[in-house]
Amino acid sequence: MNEAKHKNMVGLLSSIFAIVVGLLFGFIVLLASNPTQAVPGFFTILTGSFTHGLKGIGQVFYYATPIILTGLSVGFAFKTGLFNIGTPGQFIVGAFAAIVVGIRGDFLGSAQWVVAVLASIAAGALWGLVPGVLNAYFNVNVVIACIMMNYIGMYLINFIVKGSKTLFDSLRNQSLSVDKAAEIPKMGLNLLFPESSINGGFFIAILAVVLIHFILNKTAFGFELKAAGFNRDASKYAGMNEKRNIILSMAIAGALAGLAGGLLYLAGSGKHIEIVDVLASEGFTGISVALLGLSSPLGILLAGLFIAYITAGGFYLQLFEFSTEIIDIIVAVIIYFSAFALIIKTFIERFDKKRNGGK
Amino acid sequence: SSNKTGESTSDSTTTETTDTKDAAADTATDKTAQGETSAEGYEIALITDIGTIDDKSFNQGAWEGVTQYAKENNKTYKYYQPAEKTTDAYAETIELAIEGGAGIIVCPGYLFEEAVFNEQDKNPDVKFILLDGEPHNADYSEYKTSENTMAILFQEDEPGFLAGYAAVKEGYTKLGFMGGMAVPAVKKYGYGFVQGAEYAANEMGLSSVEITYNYTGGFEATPEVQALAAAWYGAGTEVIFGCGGGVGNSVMAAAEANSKAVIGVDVDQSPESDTVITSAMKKLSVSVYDGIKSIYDNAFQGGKTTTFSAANNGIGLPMETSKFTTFTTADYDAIFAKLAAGEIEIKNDTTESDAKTAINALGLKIVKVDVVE
Amino acid sequence: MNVVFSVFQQTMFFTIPLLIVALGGMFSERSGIINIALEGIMIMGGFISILFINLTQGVLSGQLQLLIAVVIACVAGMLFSLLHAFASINMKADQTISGTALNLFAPAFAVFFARILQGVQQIQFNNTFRIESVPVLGNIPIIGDLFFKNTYITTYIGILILVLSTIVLYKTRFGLRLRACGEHPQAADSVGINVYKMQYAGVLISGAFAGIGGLVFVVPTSTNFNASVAGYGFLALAVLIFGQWNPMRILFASFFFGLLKTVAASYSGIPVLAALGVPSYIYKMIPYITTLVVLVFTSKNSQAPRAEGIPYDKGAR
Amino acid sequence: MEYIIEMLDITKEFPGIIANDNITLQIKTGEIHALLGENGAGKSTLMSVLFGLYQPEKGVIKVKGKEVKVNSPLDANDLGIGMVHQHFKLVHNFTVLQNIVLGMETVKHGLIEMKEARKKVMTLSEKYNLFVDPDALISDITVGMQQRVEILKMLYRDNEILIFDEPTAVLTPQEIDELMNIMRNLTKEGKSIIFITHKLNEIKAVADRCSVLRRGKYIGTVEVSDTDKEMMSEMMVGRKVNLKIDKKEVKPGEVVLEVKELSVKAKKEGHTKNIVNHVSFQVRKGEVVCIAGIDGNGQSELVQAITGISGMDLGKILLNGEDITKKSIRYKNTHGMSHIPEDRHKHGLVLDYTLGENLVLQQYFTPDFQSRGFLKFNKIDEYAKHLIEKYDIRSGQGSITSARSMSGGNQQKAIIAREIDKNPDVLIAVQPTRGLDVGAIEFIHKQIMEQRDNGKAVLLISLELDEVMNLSDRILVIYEGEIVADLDPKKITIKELGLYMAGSKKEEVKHHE
Ligand SMILES: Nc1ncnc2c1ncn2[C@@H]1O[C@H](COP(=O)(O)OP(=O)(O)OP(=O)(O)O)[C@@H](O)[C@H]1O
Ligand SMILES: Nc1ncnc2c1ncn2[C@@H]1O[C@H](COP(=O)(O)OP(=O)(O)OP(=O)(O)O)[C@@H](O)[C@H]1O
Ligand SMILES: [Mg+2]
Ligand SMILES: [Mg+2]
Repeated sequence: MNEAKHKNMVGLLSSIFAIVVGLLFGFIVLLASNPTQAVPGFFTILTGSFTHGLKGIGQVFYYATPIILTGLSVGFAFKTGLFNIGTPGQFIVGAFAAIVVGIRGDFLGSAQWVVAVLASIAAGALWGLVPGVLNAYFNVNVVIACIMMNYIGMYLINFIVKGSKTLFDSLRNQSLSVDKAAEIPKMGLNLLFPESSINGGFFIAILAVVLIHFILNKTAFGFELKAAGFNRDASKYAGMNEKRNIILSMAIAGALAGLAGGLLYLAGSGKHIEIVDVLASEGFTGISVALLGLSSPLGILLAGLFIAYITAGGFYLQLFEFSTEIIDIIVAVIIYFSAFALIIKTFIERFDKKRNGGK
Repeated sequence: SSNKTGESTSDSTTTETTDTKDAAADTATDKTAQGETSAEGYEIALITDIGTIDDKSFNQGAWEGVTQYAKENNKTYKYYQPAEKTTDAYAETIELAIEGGAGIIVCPGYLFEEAVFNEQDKNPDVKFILLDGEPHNADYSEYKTSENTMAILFQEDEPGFLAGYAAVKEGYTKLGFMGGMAVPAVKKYGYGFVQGAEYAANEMGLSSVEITYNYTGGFEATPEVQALAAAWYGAGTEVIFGCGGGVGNSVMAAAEANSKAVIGVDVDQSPESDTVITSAMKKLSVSVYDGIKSIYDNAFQGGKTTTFSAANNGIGLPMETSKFTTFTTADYDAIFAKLAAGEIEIKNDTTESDAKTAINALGLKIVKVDVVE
Repeated sequence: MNVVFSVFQQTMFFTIPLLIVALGGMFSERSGIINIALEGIMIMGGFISILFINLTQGVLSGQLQLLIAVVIACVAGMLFSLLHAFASINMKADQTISGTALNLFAPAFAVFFARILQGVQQIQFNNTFRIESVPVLGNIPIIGDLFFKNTYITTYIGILILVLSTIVLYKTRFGLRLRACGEHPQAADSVGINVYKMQYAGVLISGAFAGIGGLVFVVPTSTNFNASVAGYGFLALAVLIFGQWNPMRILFASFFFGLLKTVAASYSGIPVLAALGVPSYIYKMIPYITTLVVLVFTSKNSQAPRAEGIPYDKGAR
Repeated sequence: MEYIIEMLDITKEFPGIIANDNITLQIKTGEIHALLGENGAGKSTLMSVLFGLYQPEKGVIKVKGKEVKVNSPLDANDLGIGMVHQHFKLVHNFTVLQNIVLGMETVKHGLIEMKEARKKVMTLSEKYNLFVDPDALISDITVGMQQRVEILKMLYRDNEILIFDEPTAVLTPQEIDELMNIMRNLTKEGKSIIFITHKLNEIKAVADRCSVLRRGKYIGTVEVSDTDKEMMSEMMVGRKVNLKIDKKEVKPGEVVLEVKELSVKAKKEGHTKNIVNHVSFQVRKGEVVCIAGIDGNGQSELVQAITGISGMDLGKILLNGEDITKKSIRYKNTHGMSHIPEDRHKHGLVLDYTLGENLVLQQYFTPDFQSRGFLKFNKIDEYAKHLIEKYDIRSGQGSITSARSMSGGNQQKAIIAREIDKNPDVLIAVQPTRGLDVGAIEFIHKQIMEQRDNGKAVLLISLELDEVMNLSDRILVIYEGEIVADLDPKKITIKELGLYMAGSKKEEVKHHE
């Protein structure tokens, strides 16, 4: 078997293995906590959003949109050798930039949403850029710089929003709603998936997946970034500008997470920036998505959809006597077992051997 | 309550003497806290908002009301959590509850205003009880409470007023107000609190009362809140009104460490810590209980907004568990009667977002409020 | 002076959990295994031990109860960290994967089982552990006020852990071998050291300490546990890196962070600072910004264990 | 009992390869037994089996006639077997003493007790003439000293059977001589030694007998005194090998590379002496200039400064007359400079990239392989195939093999192919044949000479004196960061060169203007 193909095969099989184990584990927990409802409950997890027709499916796409992007952010950085744990910060900063344009940019007319989306990308990029610069020029550990930037971002945004009369809804302790023109157009998706919150943001996320796929796998730029990810010294030796690459990688990763924030807060589903000192969970979910998707853009797309799907299933699970945290448990178990690629690899090798031996 | 788990967790609930007692204890004993099974689903549903079912605030109070009524009358009931904090998600959850068989849906918190506005007419057969808000559309241009919806508001400034009044009457002159997020309910508590203190100081002819005033920005118990409270106590504050879910727990932790006093909020919090001298209560669970009852009794007050205040005995301090030495029940009854009769005017406009400006607008003379931002 | 004392005492409440957890992380990373699951392990340790305190309320109280809780938190953290050890060591998995999984699992598990056990997710506890003033020692001027008043036994456990950690790491056979595994596992293997065993030990110690850290974090600062340690596990990770994997520097880093956090949280009770009128959000951001600035000047030579994060494979060349 | 160690019919497989195929090896008590074989022949694997690092699929190990199970290095140690590994197994931030006692620490009251260990180490060090500073950090000492630490590690464990896996690959001639003496001393003490090396004259110098492996198979054992080098190398590769280089006369042309007053300051605190101190030299077209010196005298830093991998503090670098001091690595790469790096895994290759990708590592952005930002994969593949054929780079799957899975020799060939095929004006080659077998060395030497003969400039940095003497037209000796001699290889002996390198001889270096 071709080596690259072999690797993909192992990856895919271990993801499937992990998902099966995770779901099985979930089922056992359901059985243990409420045997009578375990079977229909489990069935609801598996089919939840499909039983709610097109609306259910639309919701899956809607929930998947931001986590695909934060996953892409983490995964892209992974591919270039950086652990971007700064997605929560980049996400909220992106969201902030989007709502600023969304609230104050009424003069932009019908271009308002486009500018707002672009603003979120720029703000996220800026937030990713900082750890990049600190790492490239001062050797500051990316993980710790990202953690610090998360908190700085969260406090800063809360500070600004709360202090601004034009952004803050003091009756609700959250940001004001964005203008109608700043909401991302439905792009026909509302006809396809009536009553769901899905909107054009999903297309933008897909576009980002395709774009990152091309950058990583088809371009000279991606070639450089990946080289740096695998071996920083060798990339430097080969004349690649490693400092520039680190900074660009983090900026792009930040831009993706920022975009995630922008798309969610411009979705027109009634999401607002709450003035609470808590890091954005969508950012952390991105790590899970990236890991399950093996950091490859296509894998991340599928992983994002899967996690959104099963999370939706968990929502419908409330029709039974279970609390929705079971889904987090299942996802955690899936991520955990996705780390067991070794077993799968040995298994495949043994299988290959047998087959070859049989010939 | 004789159940084993009920006893072990009972500190938070069983010593309560208010009418929420049984319901609260049941919350703790019910295996899944999700209500009882029935073939047709669950008749009474509650949708949680930001916090969880044990947020020591709207969700919990409302849930206690639901549980109590359902248990007493053998109804099925259940709560649902939205997938995220958006209007769409609230609406989706309401629809899920309806799918789950709900005929009555309790929505605790102003965040549901839009969702209920949209859903009430879509589902005319379902009754909605909206707490702390009135249904309106996204840009506030249209308010509408349909016939199947009952909106309940609370006059939080009144229990806040009583707490501030009692504290100063008790002899405290250095007070603290520590709110959670600066949402209207919290603000009203705070405004009432400082005005109550002013009222008492005025009565007593005091020359100065100091209040340190802050919104922590969240409803969680955090070390930061505990540190802040400890610092206030360290700087001389004698009693802090811990006004916002988990915030109170951190304040209590600090009070215990400094042997100082705490005023609880929403429900009687005296079981949670010996430092709680009294609590500014609004009878959330009673309001929900009564609302549900009225539906089953065919006496539903749909299409209207009901306000719970001193006038209808919807707020108050739990004098039975309060640890006052100077401030007597007679004092309390007197001031309560005045409030109920509308003899005291409390300013409670929450539209101003800047805390300093808002407090200045209250026109205090004796009480000096130090707003910490 | 009172302000100084109370700020210092308060600083300890922030410092000690960070210190303990970061020291735990140090053992893991020094053995070659990155442990980003500290947050999750703290939650697990906090959950199980607070649950214990809750269930034994009325039967037990005071220091004995707290000490048993510490042991329970320690064991819970160790057991939970076994999962990370198994994935990283036996399965040679990417260590961020199982770390992330554990971080995700712990709060979900805590909520799920708290609900099953008691209906609600928050676990109440009565704090009967505070020591007003340590007998005799508390009366020493200044020192007594700083270290022996308004304190918890866990503070001393934290200091003890620091001292023991330093000795174990630098003065014992175990420490020497552990460090060798984190720097050059092949070298350790070639002199007959069982690298897998040492790495298990490292991860388990990190689990034990993080578990204790979860409890220590919650006890002084709240009266209930809500399946969260507010990101302190991640901060401990930052403290570990900031402290360059060295116990004394970790102490310094956690104290630095603890102090800044305390000042940020309580500046309004500190007259000098309160008078400045700087908005609280600025104070909230200061610890994080300062850390970044300090790191800019101190990061040139990283002391990270060389082999950390690379699964050790006996057969690899 | 004649044999102290017997390894009988040992078979060890790795996925896809039988590293040891039914090998038998017998070591007599008190002898130095050489183990010879090409790269990848299975020498290290066999020794790892003996040392307990690998478990063989088949075979028996006997020590002093008794069958034993060696499940771990601990068992090996109990049996008196010690090993100096090909890649040193030392912890860089431990002291010499800590490294020696690691795994055998004495403990008192739970704490490590170093006093006695120190005494024992000092005694051993005196007895065998193995000077070390017990408190120096490994990262601060030279490779030669590190090797002494490895030997002391074995002696400290009172091992009787000592395995040296390619100990000389990283040593200077003087150090090699020293090591040979030490080995002889050790056998005098009754110890038995297994000695792995690719250098036949070393075998001639010290070994009593020699066993040869080829492609995992045992070929035979010979008495060294009865055999000559040619025969041994034929046994090893299965064909005749030409070890002599025929060097044509080439007249050096104009200056290609000029280094002026280059200095690199010491990085560590407390050190004041420059690592590279005011170094100046020129390399002309058609000449191979070699910088010879004992490892750690600044040659690595000098090259890294010239190529731009790490910084310099003073001085100027000119390439074809153009000042490139401040230019980027990319600029140098694309303006006539090629660089075969010292560490092929750290700098030379992206091991997770394919062979093809590695072959265009410095050219992927050129119009040949890229247009509008997109890579032309078919062009890359074509080019890779061309190089693979031209330079005989062997790998499992051709251009799509991941570099990681290739053998060391072939990895090195890939780097050389890449660097030479760029057709550089100056080729800077740092230890291009380190750790390679004679076949691979022969090939690489041929490539380097071809460059010179084609009128290119070559700057060679090597620790191998044979290589230095054979290849270079001019030898610059570097000692403590300074060029201390500019020599003509035809006019000096290896011995003399060694003296310069050791710093005991110096000449005024005049610049060729
Ligand atoms: N851990 C391993 N996994 C897979 N293959 C291995 C492993 N170790 C060695 N090999 C393979 O086994 C063969 C023998 O390798 P070994 O290191 O013993 O060779 P050697 O004779 O010591 O070579 P050198 O002269 O390069 O040191 C080689 O083909 C090598 O690639
Ligand atoms: N660790 C490994 N895993 C998989 N395959 C390997 C590994 N090491 C070596 N190989 C494969 O085994 C084959 C033989 O490798 P080996 O090291 O024996 O090369 P060699 O023929 O000795 O060449 P050289 O003289 O360049 O060292 C190579 O084709 C290589 O691709
Ligand atoms: Mg080889
Ligand atoms: Mg070898």
